[in-house]
Amino acid sequence: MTDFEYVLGLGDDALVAAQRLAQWAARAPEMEEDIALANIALDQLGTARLLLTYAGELEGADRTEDDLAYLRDDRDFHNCLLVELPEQDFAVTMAKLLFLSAYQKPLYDRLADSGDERLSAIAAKARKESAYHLDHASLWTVRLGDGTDESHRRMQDAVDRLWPYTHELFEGEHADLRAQWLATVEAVLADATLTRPADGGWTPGGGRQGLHTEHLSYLLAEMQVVHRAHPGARW
Amino acid sequence: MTDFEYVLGLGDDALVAAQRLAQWAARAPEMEEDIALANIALDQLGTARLLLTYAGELEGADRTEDDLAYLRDDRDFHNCLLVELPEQDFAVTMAKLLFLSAYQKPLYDRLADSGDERLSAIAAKARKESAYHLDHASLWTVRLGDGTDESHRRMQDAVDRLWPYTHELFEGEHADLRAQWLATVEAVLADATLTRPADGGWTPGGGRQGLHTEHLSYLLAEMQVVHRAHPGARW
Amino acid sequence: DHLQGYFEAIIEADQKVEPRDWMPDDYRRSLVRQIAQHAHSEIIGMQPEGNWITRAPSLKRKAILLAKVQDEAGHGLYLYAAAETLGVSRDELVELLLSGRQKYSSIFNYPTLTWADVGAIGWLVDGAAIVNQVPLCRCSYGPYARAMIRICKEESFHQRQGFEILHTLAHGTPAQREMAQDAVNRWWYPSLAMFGPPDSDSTHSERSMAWKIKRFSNDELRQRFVDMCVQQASVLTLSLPDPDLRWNAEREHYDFTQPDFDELMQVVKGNGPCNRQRIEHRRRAHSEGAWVREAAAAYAAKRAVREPAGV
Amino acid sequence: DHLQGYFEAIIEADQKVEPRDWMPDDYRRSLVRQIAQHAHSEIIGMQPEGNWITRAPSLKRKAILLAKVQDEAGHGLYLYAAAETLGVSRDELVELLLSGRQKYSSIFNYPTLTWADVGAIGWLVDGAAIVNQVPLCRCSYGPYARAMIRICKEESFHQRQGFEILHTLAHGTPAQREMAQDAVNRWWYPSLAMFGPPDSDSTHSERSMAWKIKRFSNDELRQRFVDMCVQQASVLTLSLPDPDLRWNAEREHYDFTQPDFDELMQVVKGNGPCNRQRIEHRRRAHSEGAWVREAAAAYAAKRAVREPAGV
Repeated sequence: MTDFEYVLGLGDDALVAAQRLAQWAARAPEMEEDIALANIALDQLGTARLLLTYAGELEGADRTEDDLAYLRDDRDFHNCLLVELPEQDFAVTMAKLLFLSAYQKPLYDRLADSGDERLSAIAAKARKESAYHLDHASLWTVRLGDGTDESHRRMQDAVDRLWPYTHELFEGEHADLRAQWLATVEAVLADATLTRPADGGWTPGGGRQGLHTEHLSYLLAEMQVVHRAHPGARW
Repeated sequence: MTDFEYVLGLGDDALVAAQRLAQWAARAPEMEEDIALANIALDQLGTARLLLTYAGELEGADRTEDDLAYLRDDRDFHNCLLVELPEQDFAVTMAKLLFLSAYQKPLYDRLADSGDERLSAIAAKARKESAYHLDHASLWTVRLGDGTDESHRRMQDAVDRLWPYTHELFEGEHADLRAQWLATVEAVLADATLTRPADGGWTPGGGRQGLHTEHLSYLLAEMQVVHRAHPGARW
Repeated sequence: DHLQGYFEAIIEADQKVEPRDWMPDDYRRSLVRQIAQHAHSEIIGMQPEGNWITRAPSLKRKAILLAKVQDEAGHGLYLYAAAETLGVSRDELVELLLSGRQKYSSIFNYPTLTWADVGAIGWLVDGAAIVNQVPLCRCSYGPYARAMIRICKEESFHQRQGFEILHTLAHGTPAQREMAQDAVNRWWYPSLAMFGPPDSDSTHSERSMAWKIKRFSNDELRQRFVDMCVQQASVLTLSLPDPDLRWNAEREHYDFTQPDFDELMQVVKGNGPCNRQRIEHRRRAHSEGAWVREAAAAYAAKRAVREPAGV
Repeated sequence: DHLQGYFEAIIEADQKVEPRDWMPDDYRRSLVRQIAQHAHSEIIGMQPEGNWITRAPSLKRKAILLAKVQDEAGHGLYLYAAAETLGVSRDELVELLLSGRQKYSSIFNYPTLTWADVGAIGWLVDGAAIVNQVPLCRCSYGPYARAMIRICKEESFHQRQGFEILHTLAHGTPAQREMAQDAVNRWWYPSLAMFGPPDSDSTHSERSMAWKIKRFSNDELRQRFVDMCVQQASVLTLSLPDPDLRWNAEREHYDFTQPDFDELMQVVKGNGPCNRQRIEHRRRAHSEGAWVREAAAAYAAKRAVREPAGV
C-alpha cells in the first residue's frame, strides 16, 4: 500500500509551492505574468488538495485536506526545502519552478503508471500541468539568461543558489529520476547561456523528515493564522 | 475611574512599537545600534506589560498581559497607526521613534501627575525612558538629516511619509499636547536641516477604534503564532 | 457633416460604433477615460483581495480567491485591449495610472481588515460593479460592450462567491458572524458611493447618456443596488448599517441614507485610508519588474536578429 | 633574549600579559584569531535566537530573549575591543568575518526550528560555552581574561534561563514536552561538537596550553560538559539522545557517544544547514546599513569643522 508520508510529502511540495507563488499576486513584473503565476499556483494548489485528501484517507485518522494543511507545524511538513525558500526575486521564482517542474513531470509520469489507482489518476492530471509549468519556466529561464547583463547575472545567481537544494529531490526511491531531470535542466541552461553549477559540496536536505529551514515556520504562521484562530469553524 | 480602553491603547502603542523595534535584532546598521534598539524595545515592552496588566485589572475580566497581547485580533487593538507601519528603512525607524517619543514623553509627564496612582507610577518610570528615546531619535535624525545627500533624502522622505500619521496621536483628550510635540519636533527637524511637512490634507486615523492598516494583522499573526498554537499552555 | 451624421445614426439605431468608424473626439476621449479607469480599477482591485490569498482559511477558499484575483488581472487586460482600439497604448495608460493622472475606483482605497472583507467585497463591491456594468454591455462602443459581457459573466460568479463566504460566516460561530457583520458595516457606504456623486452633481453623466455610453443615472443605479441588497441581506441574516432603511410603498423602492459624498470626494482626491499604499504598491511592482521586462525585450530583439521572420 | 624571557616569566608565574607588554608574534596571532572567532560567534549567534524574538510565546519570555540577544551584541563588542588591544581594528575583523576568512562557532549553523530551540540553546549551547570559557577567565592575556569574567557571568544567567524554558516546557502540555525533547535531541550532538575535534586531532591546542591561553584539552572539557548535563537532564525529566550514555564508576565519569566529527568538519567547511544564510544575513545587514554609517561619519566630520575641539 502507498505510504501516507510519501503522499503527504508530494502534497506538501505542491501546497508550499502554491503558497510561495501566490505571494506574487498583484506584484508580478507584467500583467500577463500575474495571470500565468496565478495559473501555476492554482495547479499546484489543486494537486495539493487531491494529494492531501488522499493522504488523509491513507492515514485513516479522518484528517481532511484542511486539517493537514492548517493544523500541522513545520516539523510535521514533509516538503522538500526547495519549495519553502523565499522568492523575492523573479529569477529565483523561475529557477525554483524550472527545478521543481522538471522533477514533478517525470515523477508524475511514473506515478500515473503506478498500481495505485487514486495516485495514478491524480498524477495523470498533474503531469499535464507540470509540462506547462516546465515550458513556462524554461521560456523565462532562457529569456532571462539570454536577455540583458543584469538578467543574466540574476538568473545565474538564482540557479547557483538553488542548485544545492535539488539534490534532496532525488533522495531514496526517486534517485533514478535525476538523469532525466539533468537532461531537461541542462538543455534549458545551455539554451539560456547559463553555467550548470557543479555538484557536490553542500547538499542540504531533511525536509522529507520534517527538518526544514527557518523560513517554513513563517510561511505556515501566515497561511494558518485565520484557520487556527477559529478552532472547529467551517469556511 | 481610568478607562480600560484608554490604558489598553497606551499599552498597545508600546507593545506594537516594541515588536517593530525587535525586528531589528541582529540587523541594525552598526553593533552599538543593535544594542540601543534592543534597549528601546525592552523599555517599550516593559511599559506595555505594566499597562496591559493594569488594563486587565481595570476591565475586571481576569485577562492577563498575555491574554491581552496574544489573544486579541487587530480589530481589538487600540494602538495608533504610526507604530504599526512597517520599518525596513532605518530612517523610517528613527522618524517613527522621534514622533512617538516626542509624544510619549509629555503624555507620561502628564500621567505621572494624574490622580490614578497606578498609572502615575507606570508613567513616572516610563517618562525617563521616553526622554532617552527622544534623545536617541533626535541624535539620529540630525545625523541623517545633516549627513550625506542620500541620508538627507531618506530622512526627509521618512518624515514626509509618517507626518500624516502623527495627527492621530492628538485626537480627543490629548489635543493640547500637540503644541509641545510640535515645539520639540520642529526644533529637531530644523537642526537636521529637514523641512517640516505641511499639516492638513491626509490625516489617517482609526487605530484607537480598532480600524488599522493592513499591516497590523500580519504583525500580530507572527507575534501570536506560538502562543495561539498551544491554547492554555504556560511558558 | 457626413461623418457626424453617420455616427449619430449608429447611436440612434442602437448599433455599435467600431474602431474603424469615425467618432467625435470627445466621444473617443470620454471612452478612453472611462475604459482606462475601469481597467486601472481591476488592476488596483487585485490588492485588497490579494491581501488575503496567503491567509485564506481553507484550501478551497484559497483556490477560489486566487482564481478571482487572477480574473481581475484578466479583466484588466481585456479592458486595456479595448482602450487600445481607440488609439492609446497600454503602456501610456499604465503610466497615467502610476503618475496619478488617471484614477481608479475609490472603493479600493479602503483596507481589507479581516477574512470577512473578502466576502463583503464579493457581495457588495462586485454587486455594485455588476449593477453599474450590466448596462455597459449595451454601450454604444462595440469593443467595450463586448468586453463588458465577458466581464459581467465572471463578476456575477464572483458576487455569488462573496455571498457564499458571508453566508457561511453568518451561519458559523459567533466570532465568524461578528466578523461578517463588521465587514458589511464597513463596506456598505463605500459601496453606495461607488455609483458616484448624486445626479445633481454629476459632471460627465448627461453627455455619456446621450452617447449611450451610460444608460442610467448614478442615482437610478444606486437605488437598484440598494433594493437588491436588502433582499439578499435578509437571506444572509445580516443587517445593513442604516437605521433609516425602509420600504417606501409609494416609490416601490427602499428609502436609504445616502453615503457621505464629502468623504467620497476626499478619497477621490487621494485622502482615503489606502490611496498611497495602493499606488505605491503598483509602482513598486512596476519598477521591481523593469529588469524582467527589459530582459524579455532584449531577448526578443536577439531572436529577431538570429531567426528572421519566416525561417 | 630578554623580552622573550620576561614574557615566559609572566606566563610561568600565572601573571597577566598586558597590551603594552612584548609578546611573541605567534602568541599575538593566536590570540587575535581566537578572540576574533569568539567575537564573531557572539555576533552571528544573535541570529538563531533572534529568529524567535518576534514570536516568543509570552511577553516575559520575549523580554528575556530580547535582553539575551542584546547581551550577545554586548559580548561581541567587549571581545572586539579586547582584540583591538592586540593591534587589529574591529573593521578589519568584521571584514574577515564577512569575507569568510575568519570563522565563527559552527554551532550557529544549525537552524532554530521551534520555540524550544531557544531553551535548548540556552541550556546546552550556553552551557557548553561556559564550560569552554570559565577557564579562559584565567587566560594569560589580561584584556581577554577580564572580558571573559564579565561574559561568563552573563552566560550563566542565560544558561539558567534556557534551563527554565525547557523545564517549563517539559512540565507543560504533551505538545510542549515533545517540543522540548525534540529540541534537546537536535542540539545535543552539535553542542558536544562545540569542544572541537578530539585531542588526538586538535591542531592548535598544545601551544595554547603552554601559553596558558587554554587550560584544558577539548576532550577534558567535553567530558566535564557531559557530566554536568546528565545531572541537569534528570531534573528536566528530558532524555539525552545517546543510548550508550552511562556512568562509569572506574573513570568516575559518564561514558558517552562522541559527536560525528566528520559532520563537524563539513559544517566548519561551510556545508552546515545555515552557513550561507548566516553569513548572507550578516552581509546584508552590513551593506544595508552602509548609508547610515556613512551619514554618521559625514555628520561627525561636519561637526568637527563647525565646532573645533575645545569650543
